[in-house]
Amino acid sequence: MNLQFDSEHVMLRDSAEKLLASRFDFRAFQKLIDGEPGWTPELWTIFAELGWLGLPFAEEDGGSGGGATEISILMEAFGKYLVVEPYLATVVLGGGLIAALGSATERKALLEPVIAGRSRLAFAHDDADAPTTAVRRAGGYAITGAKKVVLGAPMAETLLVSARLDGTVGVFVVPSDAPGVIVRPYRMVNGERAADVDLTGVTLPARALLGGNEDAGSAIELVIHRAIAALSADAIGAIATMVRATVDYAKTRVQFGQPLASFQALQHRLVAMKVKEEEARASSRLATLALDGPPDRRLRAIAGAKAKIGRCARAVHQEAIQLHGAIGTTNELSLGAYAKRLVAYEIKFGTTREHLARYGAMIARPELAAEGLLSAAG
Amino acid sequence: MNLQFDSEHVMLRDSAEKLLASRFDFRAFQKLIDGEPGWTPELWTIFAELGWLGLPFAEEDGGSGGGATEISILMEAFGKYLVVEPYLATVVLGGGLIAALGSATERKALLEPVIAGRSRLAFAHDDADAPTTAVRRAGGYAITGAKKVVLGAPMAETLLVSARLDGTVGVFVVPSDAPGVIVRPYRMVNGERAADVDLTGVTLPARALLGGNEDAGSAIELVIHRAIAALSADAIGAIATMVRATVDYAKTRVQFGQPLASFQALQHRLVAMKVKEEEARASSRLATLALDGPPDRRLRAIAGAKAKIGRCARAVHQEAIQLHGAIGTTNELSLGAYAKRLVAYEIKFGTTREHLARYGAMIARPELAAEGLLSAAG
Amino acid sequence: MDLSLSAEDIAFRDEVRRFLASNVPDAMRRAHDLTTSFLDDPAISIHFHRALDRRGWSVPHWPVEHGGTAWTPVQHYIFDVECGRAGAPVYNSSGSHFVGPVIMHYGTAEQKAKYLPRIRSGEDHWAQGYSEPGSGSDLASLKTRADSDGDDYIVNGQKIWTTHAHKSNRIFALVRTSREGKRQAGITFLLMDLDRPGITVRPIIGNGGDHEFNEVFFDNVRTPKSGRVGEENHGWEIAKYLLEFERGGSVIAGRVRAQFAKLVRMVGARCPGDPGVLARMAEIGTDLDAMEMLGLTVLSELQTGGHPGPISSLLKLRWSEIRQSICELALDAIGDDALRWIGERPLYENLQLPQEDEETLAVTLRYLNSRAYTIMGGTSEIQTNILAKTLVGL
Amino acid sequence: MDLSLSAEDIAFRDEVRRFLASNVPDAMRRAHDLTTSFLDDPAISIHFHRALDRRGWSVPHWPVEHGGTAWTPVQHYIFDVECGRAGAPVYNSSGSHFVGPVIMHYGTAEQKAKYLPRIRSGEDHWAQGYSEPGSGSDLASLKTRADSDGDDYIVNGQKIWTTHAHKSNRIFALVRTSREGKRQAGITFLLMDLDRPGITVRPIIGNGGDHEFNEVFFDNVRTPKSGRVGEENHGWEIAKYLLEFERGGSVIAGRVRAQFAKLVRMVGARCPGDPGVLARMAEIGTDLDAMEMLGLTVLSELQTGGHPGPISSLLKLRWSEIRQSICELALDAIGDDALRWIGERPLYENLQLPQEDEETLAVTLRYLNSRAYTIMGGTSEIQTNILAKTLVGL
Repeated sequence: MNLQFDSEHVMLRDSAEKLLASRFDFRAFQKLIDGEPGWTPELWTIFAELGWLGLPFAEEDGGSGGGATEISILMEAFGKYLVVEPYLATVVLGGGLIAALGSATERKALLEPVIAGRSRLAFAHDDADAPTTAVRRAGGYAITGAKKVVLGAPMAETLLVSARLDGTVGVFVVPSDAPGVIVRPYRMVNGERAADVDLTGVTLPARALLGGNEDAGSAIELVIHRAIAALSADAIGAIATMVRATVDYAKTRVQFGQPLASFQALQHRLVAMKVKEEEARASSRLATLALDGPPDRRLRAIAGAKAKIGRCARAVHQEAIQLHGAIGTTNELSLGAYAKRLVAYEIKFGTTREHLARYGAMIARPELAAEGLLSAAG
Repeated sequence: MNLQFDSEHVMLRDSAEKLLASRFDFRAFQKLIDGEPGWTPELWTIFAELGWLGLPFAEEDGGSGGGATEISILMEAFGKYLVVEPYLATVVLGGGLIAALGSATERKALLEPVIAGRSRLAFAHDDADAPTTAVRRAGGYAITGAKKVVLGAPMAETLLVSARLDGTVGVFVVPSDAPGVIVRPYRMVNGERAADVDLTGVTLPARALLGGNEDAGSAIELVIHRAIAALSADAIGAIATMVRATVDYAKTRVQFGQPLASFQALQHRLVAMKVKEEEARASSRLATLALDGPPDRRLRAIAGAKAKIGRCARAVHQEAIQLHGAIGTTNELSLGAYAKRLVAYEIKFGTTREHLARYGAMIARPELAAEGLLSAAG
Repeated sequence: MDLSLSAEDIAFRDEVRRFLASNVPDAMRRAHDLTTSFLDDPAISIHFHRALDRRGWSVPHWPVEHGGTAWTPVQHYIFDVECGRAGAPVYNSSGSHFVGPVIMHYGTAEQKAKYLPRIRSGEDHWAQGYSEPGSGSDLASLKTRADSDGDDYIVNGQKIWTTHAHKSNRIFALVRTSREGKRQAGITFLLMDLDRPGITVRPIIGNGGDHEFNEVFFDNVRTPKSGRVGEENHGWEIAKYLLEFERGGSVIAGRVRAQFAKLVRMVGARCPGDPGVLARMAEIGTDLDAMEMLGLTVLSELQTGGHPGPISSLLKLRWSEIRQSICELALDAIGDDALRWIGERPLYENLQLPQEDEETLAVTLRYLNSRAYTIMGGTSEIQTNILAKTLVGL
Repeated sequence: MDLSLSAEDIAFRDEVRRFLASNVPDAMRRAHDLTTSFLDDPAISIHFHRALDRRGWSVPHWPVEHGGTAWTPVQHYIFDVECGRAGAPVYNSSGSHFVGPVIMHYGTAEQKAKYLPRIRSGEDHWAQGYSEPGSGSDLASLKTRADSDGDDYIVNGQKIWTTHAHKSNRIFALVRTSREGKRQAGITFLLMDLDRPGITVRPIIGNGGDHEFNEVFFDNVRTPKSGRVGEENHGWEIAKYLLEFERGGSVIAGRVRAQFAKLVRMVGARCPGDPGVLARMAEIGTDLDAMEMLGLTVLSELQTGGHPGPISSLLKLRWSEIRQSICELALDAIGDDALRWIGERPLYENLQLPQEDEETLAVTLRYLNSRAYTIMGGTSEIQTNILAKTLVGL
């Protein structure tokens, strides 16, 4: 058992802090998300130069073999500095699927441009209604369906589309400009971009099925769990920033001749916020470290973290606004942008309530409820 | 619309206050509930002399024709002074059933000794498991079943037993010492006495069926609603007492050189308690006044009040103890007795959660959700 | 005691319903339903205001001689419930509820003659110039100064959180006319036209994208002393008089109930089987019932000439929380549709979708806007401090 | 980073499990399960304490020379988890965790020789004489006085909330030996035998019917100065040193998890289909996971010689709340069975029912007892005040 950063973790955290802090400008952020394309290609190039786009990939695939902890360090910084570039969509989801399912050749071919920052990926998974299906054709497949909330799709050259094959599910590599693909982009509450994607009889060659794998269900689940853990770290960055901003505001804002921070009723509420930050951070750490553990512990940790952090995020963003008073309800401060980022966190990849129900179903098994967090299996 | 006490209400409240305040002694209360019989027959006689035991009954039945508001005034005083005598069981439930279902003769015969204080009633309604059934026999019935949580049964000479007759339900008048009746008394968390009642082939004459009424279902529901409204007023008495006690304690208890009441964090929590008292009181009033309204509004008001007051009761008793500190967790003060009274309130006649679900089912109908509290029907 | 409406009350209710049926057209109702800010757009509400004025109902709580009705408290309650049920627009009450009563109580004959009719008719839109960047909850610390210059004041300073200043033609403000003695002692209550040279209005955009609030800058603004209400340096008393109205607000049970009924419909359509949402919805319903009952208790006292007392702070505190909880649960009810952001305003002009989809798109924006309910008009913390004294007696 | 147990850890865990399997008989486990107060009855726990002593595990956190183990923080954690899982009794830690470390740190050679072995063996039971009727959270205001008389002190005054004083033979107390200077400056840390003439113990019965606490009256009690720890009037420093232990407490994740697992079984048996209870149970589970993770983070720092810092107050604050929430949800899970009251104590002697029925009868009593968790050992309000300074930096 070891829960402390090593020197490389610290280096990564510091370099991310250094880059993003120096570039952070809330007015520029507002312009960015209010306009098009809604992200900064130049920043993406810097991500590539720093090796962040290859962070989790194996060295033989051109990556640096980083793990979930390294990803969580970057994501927390992204949450802290309101990064809206499609890192989660491209590296964690898209790249994660390719790394998990792709053949050596596919990994080489598909990851190289991603790592170099030349192309972006998006994972089209959630069906708007009826399941998306892939029908076998002479020499390939035809895919039909409607996907919703495809993160990063507007800026992705390549879509990874999950589709039913008979009983199982496969992941298909689909150019976003392929005939029959319609990408309907929109802006999300936190400023990020997503899209609904319609696929109508999209014809694909046989090699479009990633890894030729017709049963990618468990790989998809694991990648989504990795995305939830990563996104949770992002939420921690936002939560911690809101707590710090509120504490600083309370120390400087003077009413009735004293700083707000001198009023005991507010002190106790600031403590409650900070406690939630600490608990949320611990849950996020748990989720990150459970990714490489046994599946049932992993599901318990992921669902539990999403539920717990979602609850903390709700309470923290509401209290932060309330304790700031009127100014906290406006775009004058960045506070609201963090609140909206946390609102989006609560909804992505299943709401707080949905994950709470999943977690509840797990721990309804007393033997699992009785299990501590440390386990034999690494 | 009129929501103010008239002079008779005020007189009733004052006389109840006068009697009960003068007799209240917490040490004596503890002895009373720790010993047998667990109630004070002498006090019961005084209730009779004051006319309280006949309060809700028609004048031709020897009562004084009081309504739900009068009952709620008495019950609030009972909650305030920890009265454990079986008023609810005898007058509201038992007497209420007789008044609603009984023939003129039965009302005369059964209510007279109740109003005079000579005998007590209990309503055996909740089935422990399988429904209690009444089988027709030559010249009468045989009743078999197991009833649970029969309030006031240990001190009741007469049981009113609900039992299935084919598809419908009837209420039977059963002497508690009738052959085949076993009363298993126990003490409840709030000090009151209840019993489980087993009925094994209890043979009854035909006239034992109250009012000869074979379809008493709606009468039973109304009487239970009256009991819930009355019990809610009792809860208000306990809630208000806990709030007052906590405010007084905070004003007098000195720590760090100042009274607790001077700490803003505690002030805000005291306000939250007082606000809950006000809301609970309003819900109780609503439930009381809805008893004579249309059935769906009545159900909504009763279920809503039980849910709302239950939630307030939980929060208030917990905060009252917490703000008192260690002394609040002990029998040294009466505070704990009120907490236990409120715990019992939350459970009797359906838990807070059960009533919340009932209320939810009602207001899930948008037309009902949209309806204000004032209505044409009286 | 009873909760029943008299025959006269019922007749009145039906009269109100008939009026609303013919004066709240579908387009107006849709605009109201798609408004995510606290107040409706005057471009919409003015038509309703004028209809009310024609009917003599635009300032029902005013004395009859000023164009008010002689309604009983219960009639006011019925009117409010029916307006909510009909989805009638909510218009800025700074004129009818705040400065109007102040002018009636403290104003000169000239001021009454000049301003009251234009409030009643909806011709004037008033903004409230109270808060300043450094003076929020601690209002008495305000710094905007008005220096005497003959028959005029020269006003310099800055106000903030002035609701709809960008859609108003007049403003009533608290200004400092003296720096001597207690902070409260040097404050004057002043009426001004917003088109005066030297006045600049800067928008403040809310987290939900709504433009409700503004900063108003005063740079050597010359305004006649005839706009002063009451004596110089006696404005604080007037401010407190006005705050009573702001805190108590009108009986808003009807509005909240209408909002709640919309939530019930939305939940029924979007997640009818979600036990968590249903349980929370029921809790909110019981809160609403309790608060409506408390409001009716106040009404009953008013009917017999009683005084609401500290309850008004309690009503502000809890009604704002209940409205927030309704907006919050709606957010929880619509799943990942809540992720979508619509930047353009007003929604009623920028959307053309089926009604249910339109209302879904408004949910997140309204949730974000609703966080201001417990802050504007006296924060919950201030209400709680007041209640500690008045209700709990600490 | 990882959450995995090493091979040595696993071997140790299995060793602990074997020990517990043979030293926690069913009757002992049942007594523990039916104990509604915080601590088990010494009549039960003493047998477990002696078994631990025989094994050399009764004071595992002590230095080896005093009979402690050289366990790693993770081994302590494992031991705690396994004790919880096995339903081992919880015994009064006033000796092993409070006065023991104090004597080791501040005591004389004689005091160490006299007291430490008897704590280790379970021969001595210690009570804590800190709080007084007028001095709860504000400890420094204590009034119980010890006046010098040759080689003795004469002690007069009153202590309150002395856990298990009625089952202890010794008491460590803070007494006032001077009324000069700062309140803190006149306090002395004193060890006494409870069988001294002039000492009276009066029981205080909790709302749940448990007898955990007592008042202890000192009426001209003569006790030797040899019982004084540290210098006269220097007791406050010792008290603060000790409070660190009280607040941090031992790692109790294992105990709470065992309690939670019992709740899960009870809910599964009593209301498996109740969505409200299931959702709340899940929330508590996620709280528990987060706190266990926080505790492990502290362990990880301790392993590398770090210091937990302000987290100890956070742990006390949240663990006590989580334990309460478990007791509270159990109350909600059993419906009207929660109405039944059992006056007789101890339950394990007065009940003879099927296991499930016995545990049901304990629920309401335990709920009532649990309200003290956030008060005893430093109220949540005091922890929050501390956290405002240490964690938030206000």
